[in-house]
Amino acid sequence: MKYFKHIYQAISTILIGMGITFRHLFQKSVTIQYPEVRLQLPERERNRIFVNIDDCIGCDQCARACPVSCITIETIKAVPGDIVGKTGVTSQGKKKSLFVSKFEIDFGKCCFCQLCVFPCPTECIYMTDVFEYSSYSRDGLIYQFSDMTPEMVEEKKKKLEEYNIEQAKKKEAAAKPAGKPVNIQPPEVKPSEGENKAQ
Amino acid sequence: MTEIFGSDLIAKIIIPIPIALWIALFALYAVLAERKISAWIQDRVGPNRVGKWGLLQTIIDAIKLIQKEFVYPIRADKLLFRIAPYLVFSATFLGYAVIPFSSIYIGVDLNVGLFYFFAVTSLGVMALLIAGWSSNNKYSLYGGMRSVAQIVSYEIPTALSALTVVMLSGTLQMQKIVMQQSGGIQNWFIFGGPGDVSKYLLVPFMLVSAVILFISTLAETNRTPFDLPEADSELVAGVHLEYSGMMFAFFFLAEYAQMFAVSALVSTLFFGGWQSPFGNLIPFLNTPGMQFFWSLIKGLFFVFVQIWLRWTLPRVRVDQLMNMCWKYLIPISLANILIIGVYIALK
Amino acid sequence: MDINEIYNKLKAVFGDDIIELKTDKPVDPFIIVNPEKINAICYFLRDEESLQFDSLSCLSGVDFDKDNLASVYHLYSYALNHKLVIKAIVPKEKPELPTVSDVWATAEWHEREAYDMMGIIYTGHPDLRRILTPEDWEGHPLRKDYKVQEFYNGMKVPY
Amino acid sequence: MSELRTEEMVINMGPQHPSTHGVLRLKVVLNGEIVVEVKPYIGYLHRCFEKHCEAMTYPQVIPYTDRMDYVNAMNNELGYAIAVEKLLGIQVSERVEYIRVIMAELQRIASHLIAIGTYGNDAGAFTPFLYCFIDREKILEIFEMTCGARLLYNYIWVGGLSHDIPKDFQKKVKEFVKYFRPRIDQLNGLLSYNKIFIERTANIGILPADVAINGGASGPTLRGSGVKFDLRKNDPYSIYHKFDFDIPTGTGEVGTVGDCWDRYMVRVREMEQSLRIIEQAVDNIPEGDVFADIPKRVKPPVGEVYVRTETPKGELGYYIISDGSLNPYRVKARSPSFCNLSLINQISRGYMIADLIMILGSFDIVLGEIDR
Repeated sequence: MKYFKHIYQAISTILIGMGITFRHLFQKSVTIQYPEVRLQLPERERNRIFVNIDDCIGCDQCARACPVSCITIETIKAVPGDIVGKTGVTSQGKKKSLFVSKFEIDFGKCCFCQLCVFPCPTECIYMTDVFEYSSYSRDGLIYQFSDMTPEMVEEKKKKLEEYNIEQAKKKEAAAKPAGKPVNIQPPEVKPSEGENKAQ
Repeated sequence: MTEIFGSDLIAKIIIPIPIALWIALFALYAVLAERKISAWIQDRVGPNRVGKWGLLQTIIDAIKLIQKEFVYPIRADKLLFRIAPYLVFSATFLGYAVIPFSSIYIGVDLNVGLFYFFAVTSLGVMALLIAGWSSNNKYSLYGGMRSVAQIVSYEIPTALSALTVVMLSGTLQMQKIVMQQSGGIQNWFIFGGPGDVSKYLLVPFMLVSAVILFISTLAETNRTPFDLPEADSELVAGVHLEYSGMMFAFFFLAEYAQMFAVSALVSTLFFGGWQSPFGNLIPFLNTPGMQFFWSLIKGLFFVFVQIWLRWTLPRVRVDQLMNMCWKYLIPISLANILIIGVYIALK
Repeated sequence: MDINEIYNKLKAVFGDDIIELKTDKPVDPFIIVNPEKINAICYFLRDEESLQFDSLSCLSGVDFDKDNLASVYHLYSYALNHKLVIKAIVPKEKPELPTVSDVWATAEWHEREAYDMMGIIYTGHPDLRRILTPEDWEGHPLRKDYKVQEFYNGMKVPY
Repeated sequence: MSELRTEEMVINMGPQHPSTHGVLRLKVVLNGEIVVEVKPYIGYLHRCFEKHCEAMTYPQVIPYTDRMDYVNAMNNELGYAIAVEKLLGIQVSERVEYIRVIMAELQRIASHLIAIGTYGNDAGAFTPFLYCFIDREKILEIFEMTCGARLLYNYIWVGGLSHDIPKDFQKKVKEFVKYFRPRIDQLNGLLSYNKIFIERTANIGILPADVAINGGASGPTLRGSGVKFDLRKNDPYSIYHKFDFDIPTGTGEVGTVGDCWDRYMVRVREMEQSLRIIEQAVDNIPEGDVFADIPKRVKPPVGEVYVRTETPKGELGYYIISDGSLNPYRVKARSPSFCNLSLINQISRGYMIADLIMILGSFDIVLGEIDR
């Protein structure tokens, strides 16, 4: 009896399966013809990072938050009187006192965790919905966001050096009578509010 | 045929050409059909980039395969490795000789046609074993060994279930078997063949017979759920593992060619071959030209069922495959033969 | 069962081999035991009717301090639904202690991992090989004083 | 005539093999088609998770936990977050807990869908695999909408969440629940109760309950052996005690208790239970701020904690030792797949090579988690 039960089970379950697949023959496909048809990506999409360098104050918080160290930032202090960027302030009116001579993100390393976005005090680093940026070489994935040319970097470095020497001389001169050091004002960075920030 | 071409020799040369063309065309589009049907079953679109609806896809694939270099595994038996794919294909191609496509078109109408078909198609097993062994790969060897066990075992239920038809028709000649089923759908052997009303008693048994024949030919073509020689989740690709380029394409071609061959066999034996289902009610449908249409459409239907099954079912295990053959298919088909024998004796 | 009861019970049976019960740390109190007796203690913990620690949740190697390594056993009893943490501390010069893989089969791979990562040698282990790093790797990576080898099979390691 | 000399054949299955679910290498000793011994070699995907953690701050570890069991990132994060919160002594708000539970359960379904789909694929049925992926896609869409990522979320943070849920989140989740119920029935018809599938999995790879417990099996592998144990019920974390759900166990419905089919079926039934939890949770998300409890600096006191959570694969434990600095002193992840895989040699002896694939598949291992 078990013998015939097996046969019955085999045939019936196979027919059930065939019925299910037959129904699917006429169902609309779920495939999206990708290059032609594109999905509407949600606004929170986390893909390639973009840095709005005009707003960047060079505080290095994003680089420190990055778990894979894919962000490299180098800065040069601005000498008093020098204007950083076009206006010298961010779009929120924060004063910029550092030239960002290098702001590189290596997307070959980036893990798209968004940890760099939250601590940014000026919200200048954010994730976009651009996901098509493959490259033939790994160097092609290193993005330079700084808008300074090497000449400008050289110039600013020189300026700073000269200023430093000048300051040192002044300090030396001043130290003799008063002993009061003259500090270069460190960049004003407010403590991070980013961690609490939602999009 | 000799009358048409004037010479026996020329006829013998010319007759296989349409079959070869048909195989090539069929294999190209069966691959596409397989991919399309599987895509539809799985709610996908399938190939649609090369040509309209992807119609040129397999042609492009074939061109790619032709261009590829032959890669021989180190320490493979080069000669055997090389000839195996062609042997597989020729075994299948030889089977086509006795498949009646129309009342006027059959390769050779042998008086032992059915027997010849079984004999020749099972030659393919040798080639699979050669392929598996000569690849010098453990997975391939397993695949080869499995395919031998499988195909040799499944020869028996194939032959036994075909025997029911032979008993009723009294001939092994393919063309004659088809001729006997003339006169409409009720005379097909699935409905007991020609005869008086008592033949309808046979319908359930002939149905069982047809199903067994279908299952066991499915196993002989090594398709899911019986694709153990190439079981891709265990043996990676089994016998095909080391093959690339055109040699792989020949295995592929042979598989698809055999799919149609066995489908044509099932339709010839049980579903009237090239006979129109309407008999002589509509004479136009029974002209030699339309007979091609019927034989192809019936064959293609069973090819579709094979594809459909493949994308529905999981694969059986090797011992279950044997169990199924020896414990289920063979006893049932033997019982079937007995019943039909009793019926014939009583009549 | 409360950790104190377990501690007293163990103390009664094994005496000085049960070294210390620590509950002052935030969360998870643990018992420090003599590493040489770990196998016997584990057998007792598993087979004692009132304890029945039938499973080893986790076995971790820890770089305990400058001179010591620790093997930490997180036990759980499916039967009685209670937990226990025991630690066995071994010196770095001779980081050897008996295996518990005969008590809980799962310990076999965990001990291999601890050996691989920390260099703790479990005597009596049936198959103490490296498990995650290649077999010819040098050093035990999770030790705090681990230095990455310069070359591995001709490949430069710190890329 | 002298006796025929036979010898056992050694097959290296993997690291590149379609059915080892990643870069696992099995050295299989075979006698014909019969498995004599299986020796797993792991470590091909070792990415030094534990060593990395020692150089990271606590929040920075979370993206790394995502990459352990990469099809189940939410549950990995959840376990880690709970562990660090326990070290810090933070109690997160109700709203956060509810969202976490919904996310974890959705992820459980997604992970089980992969397990089931690939299991069908191992058996040779490719179609269920793609059906499962169609369903999984819907879950990933919800995740993408919520946190912007599809696979590795970095969503559950220590003390809170990275984003609040979007406006139509609840609607989408309810739609999914409604859509998914019939799909389970379809899956059962197509695969679970298919005779060939049952033949392939029933009475194969039987794992008795005592061996499972002693061998450290957990999750569906343990429950498949008939042990009614689920950390969500038996050792509740987060707010699982508030929800009403059953623990499906293997019953030996078509074979023996603890066979591959039972392990498979536990997963299918668990998906239904997850749907139940989601249904209960999604309407009751309280109002609140999901960022309120996020500490500015995660600097736990000296101490250690072992927290285990029930991931789709089983018991995921984090053993975290803090030395009072910003970086953890030691993070050990007790991964369920690691322990489950160590049982394979014990239970696959004497079966055929095709069964070995089915046994391996029924454990639902993810190599990212085994090798870490």
